[in-house]
Amino acid sequence: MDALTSKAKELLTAGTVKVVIGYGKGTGESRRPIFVRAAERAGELVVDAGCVQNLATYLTKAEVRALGRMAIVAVPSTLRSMLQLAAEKQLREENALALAIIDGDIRELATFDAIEEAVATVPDAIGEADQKMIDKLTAMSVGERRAFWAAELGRCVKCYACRSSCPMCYCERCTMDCNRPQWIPVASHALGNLEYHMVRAMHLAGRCVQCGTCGAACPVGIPVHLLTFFAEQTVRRQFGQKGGANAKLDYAMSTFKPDDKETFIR
Amino acid sequence: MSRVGVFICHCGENIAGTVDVAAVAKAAMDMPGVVHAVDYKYMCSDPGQTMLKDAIRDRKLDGVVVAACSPRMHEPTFRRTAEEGGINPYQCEMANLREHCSWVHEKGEPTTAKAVDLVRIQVEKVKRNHPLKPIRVPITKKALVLGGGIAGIQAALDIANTGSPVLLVEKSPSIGGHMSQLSETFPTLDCSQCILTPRMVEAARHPKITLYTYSELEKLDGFIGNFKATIRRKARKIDEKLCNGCGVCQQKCPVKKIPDQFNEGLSNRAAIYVPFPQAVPNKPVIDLENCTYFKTGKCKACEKLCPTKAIRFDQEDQIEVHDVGAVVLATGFKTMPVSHFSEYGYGKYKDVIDGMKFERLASASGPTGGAIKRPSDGKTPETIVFIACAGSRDRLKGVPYCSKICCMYTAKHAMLYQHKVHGGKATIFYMDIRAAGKNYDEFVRRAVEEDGVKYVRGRVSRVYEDNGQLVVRGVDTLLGAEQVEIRADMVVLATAVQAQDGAEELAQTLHVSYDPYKFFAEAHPKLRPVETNTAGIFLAGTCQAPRDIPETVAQASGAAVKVAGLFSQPELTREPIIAVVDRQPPPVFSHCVGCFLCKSACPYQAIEEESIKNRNGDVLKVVAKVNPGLCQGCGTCVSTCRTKAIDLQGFSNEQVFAELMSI
Amino acid sequence: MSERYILTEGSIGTLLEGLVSAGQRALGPKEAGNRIEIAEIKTFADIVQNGQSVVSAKGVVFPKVERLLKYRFEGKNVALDDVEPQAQPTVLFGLRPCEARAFHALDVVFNWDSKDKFFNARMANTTIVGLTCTQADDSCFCTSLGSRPNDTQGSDILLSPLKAGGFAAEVLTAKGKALLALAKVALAPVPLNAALIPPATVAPAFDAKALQQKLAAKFDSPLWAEQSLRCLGCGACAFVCPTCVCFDIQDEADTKQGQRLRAWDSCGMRLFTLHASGHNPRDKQSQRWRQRVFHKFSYYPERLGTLGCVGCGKCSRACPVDMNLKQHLADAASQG
Amino acid sequence: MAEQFEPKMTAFVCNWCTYAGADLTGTSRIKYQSNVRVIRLPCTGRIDFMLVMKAFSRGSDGVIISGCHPNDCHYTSGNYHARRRWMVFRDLMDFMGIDLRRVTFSWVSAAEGAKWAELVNEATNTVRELGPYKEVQELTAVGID
Repeated sequence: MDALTSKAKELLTAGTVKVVIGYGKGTGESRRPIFVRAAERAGELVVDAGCVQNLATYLTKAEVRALGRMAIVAVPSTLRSMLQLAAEKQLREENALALAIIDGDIRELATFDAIEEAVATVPDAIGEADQKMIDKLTAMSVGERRAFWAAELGRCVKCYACRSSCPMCYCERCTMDCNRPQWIPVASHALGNLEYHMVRAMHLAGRCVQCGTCGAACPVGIPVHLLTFFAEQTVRRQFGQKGGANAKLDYAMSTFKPDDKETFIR
Repeated sequence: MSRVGVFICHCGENIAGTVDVAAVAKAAMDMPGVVHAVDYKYMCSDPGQTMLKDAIRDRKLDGVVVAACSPRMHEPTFRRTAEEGGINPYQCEMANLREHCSWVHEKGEPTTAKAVDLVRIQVEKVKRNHPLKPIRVPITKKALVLGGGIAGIQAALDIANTGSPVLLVEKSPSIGGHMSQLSETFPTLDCSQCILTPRMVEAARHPKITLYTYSELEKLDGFIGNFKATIRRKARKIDEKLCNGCGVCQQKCPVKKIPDQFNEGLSNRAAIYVPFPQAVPNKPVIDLENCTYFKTGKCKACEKLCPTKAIRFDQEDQIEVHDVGAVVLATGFKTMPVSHFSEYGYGKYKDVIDGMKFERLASASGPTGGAIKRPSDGKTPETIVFIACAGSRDRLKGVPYCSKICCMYTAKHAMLYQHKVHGGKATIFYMDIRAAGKNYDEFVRRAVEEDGVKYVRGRVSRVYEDNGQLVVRGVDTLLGAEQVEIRADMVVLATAVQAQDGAEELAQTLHVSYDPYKFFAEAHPKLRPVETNTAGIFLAGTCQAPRDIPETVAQASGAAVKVAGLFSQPELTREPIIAVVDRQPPPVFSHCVGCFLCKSACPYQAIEEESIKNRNGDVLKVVAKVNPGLCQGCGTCVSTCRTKAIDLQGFSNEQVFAELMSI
Repeated sequence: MSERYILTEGSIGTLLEGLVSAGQRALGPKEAGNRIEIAEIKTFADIVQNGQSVVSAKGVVFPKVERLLKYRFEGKNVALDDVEPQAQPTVLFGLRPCEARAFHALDVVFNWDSKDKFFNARMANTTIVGLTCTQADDSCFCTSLGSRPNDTQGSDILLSPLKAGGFAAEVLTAKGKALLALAKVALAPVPLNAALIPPATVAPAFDAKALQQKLAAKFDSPLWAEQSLRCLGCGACAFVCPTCVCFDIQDEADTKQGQRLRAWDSCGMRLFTLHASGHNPRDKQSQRWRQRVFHKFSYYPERLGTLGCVGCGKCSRACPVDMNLKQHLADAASQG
Repeated sequence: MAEQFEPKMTAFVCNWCTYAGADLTGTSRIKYQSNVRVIRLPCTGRIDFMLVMKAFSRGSDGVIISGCHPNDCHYTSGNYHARRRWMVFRDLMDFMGIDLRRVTFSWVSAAEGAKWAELVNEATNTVRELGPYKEVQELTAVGID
């Protein structure tokens, strides 16, 4: 019986938590989120290379919250999400503890301080392929970039899988859902898609933990995560603040320095 | 469907001369929701406003667009009119056809087309306006006056005499300001201190005035009627209650060779000193840079000899926070640093001095007891040259503006010289003589006609020394631009008036705007000369622009009346242009998701947390709430809010979108 | 017994050329990166013969966004500009039989009370060439719905691969016959002894009829909450689904003009049933998941005489959290 | 010869500095091109980044955004927050293929009437050179027709 299973058993039996949010066997070889509420089912939990999705999304779901205190099997990005959610007053220590998967072994992190420590030690750079793609795009001419995104976003059907799977998209009413005024066209024509992804990227700038779950969720394979990654990176580059670093709010887009340096304001 | 009325103002020819107002009215009539559109010569005139009121009544209008001048000019006027007409004042918007259209574009079709667009934009906006109620906030009926010169003293006295308490803050050890340094004053030649000192004493004794000298404003929070002023009371290192101002300490202080600022360095003072004999309060302060004890840890002579044991070496600065309802800025001016005038030999030649030095020389309380003696050797100068506009009206090296007082005080200086030095020869180099003011020109004439002061119209190119004597080389433009050289015993520069050091920083602390020369900006050059564009902060004296004593006093009284007017209201009604976090019926309660990212975006700490509870008192949701007293309506929170739960009244998302959609 | 001809890869090529020169376009399952898309087919090689496209071919007759009308503001009046449906003559070539069947489920809705002019115009101009599946995956469950990998329903022609190469083209409708004519070559009938590559075997996971009966008693079952706990409430399933018909009507306007659009919507989304008051009759994800299941497997058969699902499994493959419909339905059917 | 293209310019300005500055342009009778339509907001802090996109998608060929110089914000720091927003949004627009030559950011104080005229003229000329911004204006039709 592996470390995670026994840990989950222990927590559930002791009643420390009411549910363990983790990964289980899915269709074929895939992994899917599961919610273990009884010690005897802890065996269904799986830890392997297939466990990449950021489950933090479930920490703010009413249905899951209703189950009681949560333990969540956490990859590094999940930990960063927990800190950002804490900073945004969406998660309290009594709500959830983390069962962090950090280089192979399982560590129980019950406080935000502990999570901050753990996060500080784990590199949070984005994947090489993604970085390459961003560099490639930034090297393009603006016209080429427009063409690239026109083609990619042309496939978007506004299913909002990206939004729904994003741990930071917990708003009960998204800008997309505002209709007085109608901020963003509901229809998934080119403008509606462009504006939707633009708003999403801006709203994640300074908050994105760079898990890439949004891109992975897209059924038609649009690399939407590159947009939030880029927005987050421009924040980090210019202001030295980043999403998911600590449980105290340090949101780049609602703070400022009088000597913020820019070159374009005349 | 709304019933909007559009009123296009000709503003005489100002708008109608460039924009086809009839065409605009016709186009407006075609806009959805518009039921009434007219053009008229002067909408702001009585008949114009009556026309507006009648239309609201007769055509049952629920919204009004006045297409005229800038809303910054007349929005309040027309909102009041709309209210008198029977609708909510905030159902009235203005389209800026003058400043933003007719005055800046050529006559023609595109300009009229723009005018139509500007009207359409406001029509679409006003259709989405909601009736708003002014916000009422209490007023702290206590004024803060910054600066203890004649302006500050006058303002403080006038406010105090209306019965409201005043906190008068002066950064130097005594009130009195520049005026206390002056000898006589034009155009009456009465002694400056003789008229000032009684005012200083009155201010100090006034039961409603609290005097904080040697103190500075650190920070100002809050808003009109409700400011919080943080003041640093610098340590004088003496106990003011015990000190009786006997002056023993000054006499006994071993350090004596410190240039005396009050006498412009023409005499010396001790390290513990009272700036001048008539100082108010008449209590010394220890100058930390020069005090032996603070430099070496030894001496303490003053402490030993003080009869009342008032010396306190361990005294610390004190920070106090005061609630005040209004602020009067009277921080005064400085004269242009003379280092500026190398070609006039300033600093090089002891006997080239500036006007303030001359004032001290001429002053009965000055280092020479009023006798005109030149600094180098104390000799009485037989010829003296005054150079007007030293820095003023000099785009290249100085300041482009006129310092306003120099013409008069230079005439006064020359006159005083002639009175004090019989047979002396005074020459004044000038550009123009600006003697506008009651009895001013007469005064200048007296200088010329009765006292024989010689006026040379021309600039001085150079002042140099020729075997121990100053030579002033200039040009006399009235004698066919011929060069003149005058050998003088003394030269006096009428240096330009400049904004006080630190004026810019202060303006930023107070959020008042300032002009390119760092003089504080009035809210309107003609109609609101003593207000700043920050409500509750007023201006008096030379911190706003160069001016003489009578004007300064008049403006100070003006500012005082503004403060008194503010304090005369039971409470303050503020524009309801503030942010609001939406509230919804259950189960939503509010679209706010409670992330509170808006909190750090708010410059006024106006965003609070509100717990929404059910009957049993358990918290269902914690959401943001805007404190209407603190919110100033900048709307920064609004554009930070992802759920669009915050909106700004008067500039709501719906209104702004409507404007955009009509472009 | 319908006619069956041999279509070689070559004759499919000429057929494709023929229909293009006849002013039609051919769309079909085509490789796009690591996905299959319904896209323009130019040559036989373009056609992917097995595996499912991510998004269904539904868009050909029911686009993700469709303009219903345009209007202009002329002074205080509104001028309507009627929009004619853009029904470009289209051949869906090599479509999976399950997708071919799906058009019927759309048809019954778009012609249920009022007749939808846009859908019908597009449908009339669409010819469907089905292609028998010889492979299937864990998400396929057509056989549980009384269908099969070589079902002819919905196709105008059904192609089935022959062991000897080429395809047996079974002509099922006049439309199909007309299309085949465009091949401009004499087509040989399929000899009776010609052997077909056997269709994929898809083991039935449940019985749709039985399920429908079960559901009647399962409205309040905890099962739905159990299954939907991980559901994120996005619309991926509905937007890739070949039978989902829900749409939203949106006006986009400024002060000069506007257009009225019909755009895909999904009952899986919270906003779908949200009232202006803030009340939401389907406030919980479990209620929305139940609605999805009941609508397709209970209300459709009851009210429209057909299932609202064809068992293609696209929803399961598209789901970011692996909501496997086949598995969840099997559980529902097997539970007491 | 074909008629010269006249761009639609939309300006979002704050009430206290740039709007007042533009008023001063008028009071000083400084002439500038009439293409611009000004939307007045209390502060640059109020300018939601999406308004810029909206302006384009609603037919603007160029957008001007202007407010108080750093330190001079009537609301003390609205313009600092705005500046950060622009620093990120501008990068993102560029990354997504929006032509930044069509967006002009500036600080125009209440005393800079001349600067406002200059700014509007320069921005308008630049955009006139670039021509209509079809790429964005026509997006509502892409994916439908």
